Amino acid sequence: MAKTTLIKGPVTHELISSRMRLLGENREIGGHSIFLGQVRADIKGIRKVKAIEYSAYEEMVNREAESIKQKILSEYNDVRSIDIFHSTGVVMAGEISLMVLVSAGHRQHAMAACDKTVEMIKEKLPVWKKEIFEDNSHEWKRENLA
Amino acid sequence: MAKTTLIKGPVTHELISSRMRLLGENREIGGHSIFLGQVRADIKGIRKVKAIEYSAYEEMVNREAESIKQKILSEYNDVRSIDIFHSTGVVMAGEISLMVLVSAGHRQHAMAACDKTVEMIKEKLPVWKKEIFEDNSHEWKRENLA
Amino acid sequence: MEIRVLFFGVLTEVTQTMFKHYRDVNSFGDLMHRIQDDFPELVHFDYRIAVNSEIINEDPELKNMDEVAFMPPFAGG
Amino acid sequence: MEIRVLFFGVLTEVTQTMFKHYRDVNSFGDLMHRIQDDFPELVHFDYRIAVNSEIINEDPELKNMDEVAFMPPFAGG
Repeated sequence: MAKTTLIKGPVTHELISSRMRLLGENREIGGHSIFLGQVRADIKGIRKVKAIEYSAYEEMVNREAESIKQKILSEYNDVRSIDIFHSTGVVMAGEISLMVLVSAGHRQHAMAACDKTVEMIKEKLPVWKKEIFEDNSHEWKRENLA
Repeated sequence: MAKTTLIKGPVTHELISSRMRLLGENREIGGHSIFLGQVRADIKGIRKVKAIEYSAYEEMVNREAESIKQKILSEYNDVRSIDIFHSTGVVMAGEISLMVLVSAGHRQHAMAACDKTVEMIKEKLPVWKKEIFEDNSHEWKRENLA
Repeated sequence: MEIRVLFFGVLTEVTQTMFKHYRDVNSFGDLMHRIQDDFPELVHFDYRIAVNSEIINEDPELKNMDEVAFMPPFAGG
Repeated sequence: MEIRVLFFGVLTEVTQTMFKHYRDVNSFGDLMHRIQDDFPELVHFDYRIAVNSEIINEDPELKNMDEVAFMPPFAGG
């Protein structure tokens, strides 16, 4: 299981591919459920989002991510592994800021556990986001509706 | 949206990566939910599954896959795209036989629509699987519990 | 009329073939009787029937060159 | 005792800093008063407090070198 949760900058295709290449190693796994969160170019009035700058309480993120994994593993005993990667710093619109990959013996467990992991990340991980607009103004985003 | 649903042999990492590279193009997308079905080395009595051989009613698969996509798009108007790839022929244990990729404006819709798409694939796609064991004996799989 | 019949999955082990042509078919009922005569073991299997890749729920009117598929329960994924 | 205080998210725009040391702190209540005196606008914001990266639900006993974090609603993902 991955130790690092926070990634500086976007979650790159190279990182995603490198995790995917490990998927076939456990022959008891029947399904992988993956969620990728992507920065949207939202329009707020006359301003358009260019990027999001994420900040995090790193020590607490690591502790909470570990606790989420433990909780999911104990709740879904069919789950074999859980990866969580979250960006810090600037992520441009169209780039990936969150990757959750849950592998399980059976598809229903992989999908349910992935959904639950994403919900818990939104609820429990001390991460904040500042929307940066094309005119370089910014706004702290309060709502958690990614 | 992809036209081909059936892939000869496993869904390869190259195919998965090539679809992933397209993800950032639509800036209104906030989340991608991906399901990958993998062939499990199940143990049946004293026999161990080495591979699954998939067969399909190709014309009907294409028609049903299109109908599933239309149904999901009309039910979840936040969904922007749906990819479905399913193997035919032999897929070895540890290889991927199904990829579903749903992109939406918001994460809940991406995840709910992906789950629903996978359920509909299991229910509606005319595909059959024959488990091939390490001793080269085989058995048609009836249940749909991947 | 001429009808093309397809068999899938475990049914191919009963019929030993994936397709078979039936000529001079009078009706769907006539076709079913001839298939049951050729493959009496089919009665032991669960299957649905599609005509031109659409599942039927009642006996259809067949046309010349229609494709009739015998499909055991689906097992994709 | 000496306490390290962290501010996150929108709160850093109020405090103009991500962290601040407080010395000669007598108690959690004492610390809270001093922070409110330094940053009176904090009262207009929603936040939770963590001590050594665990969220607290009641006033804790602080120890020397504890880390106290002011956290607005989370917005990860």
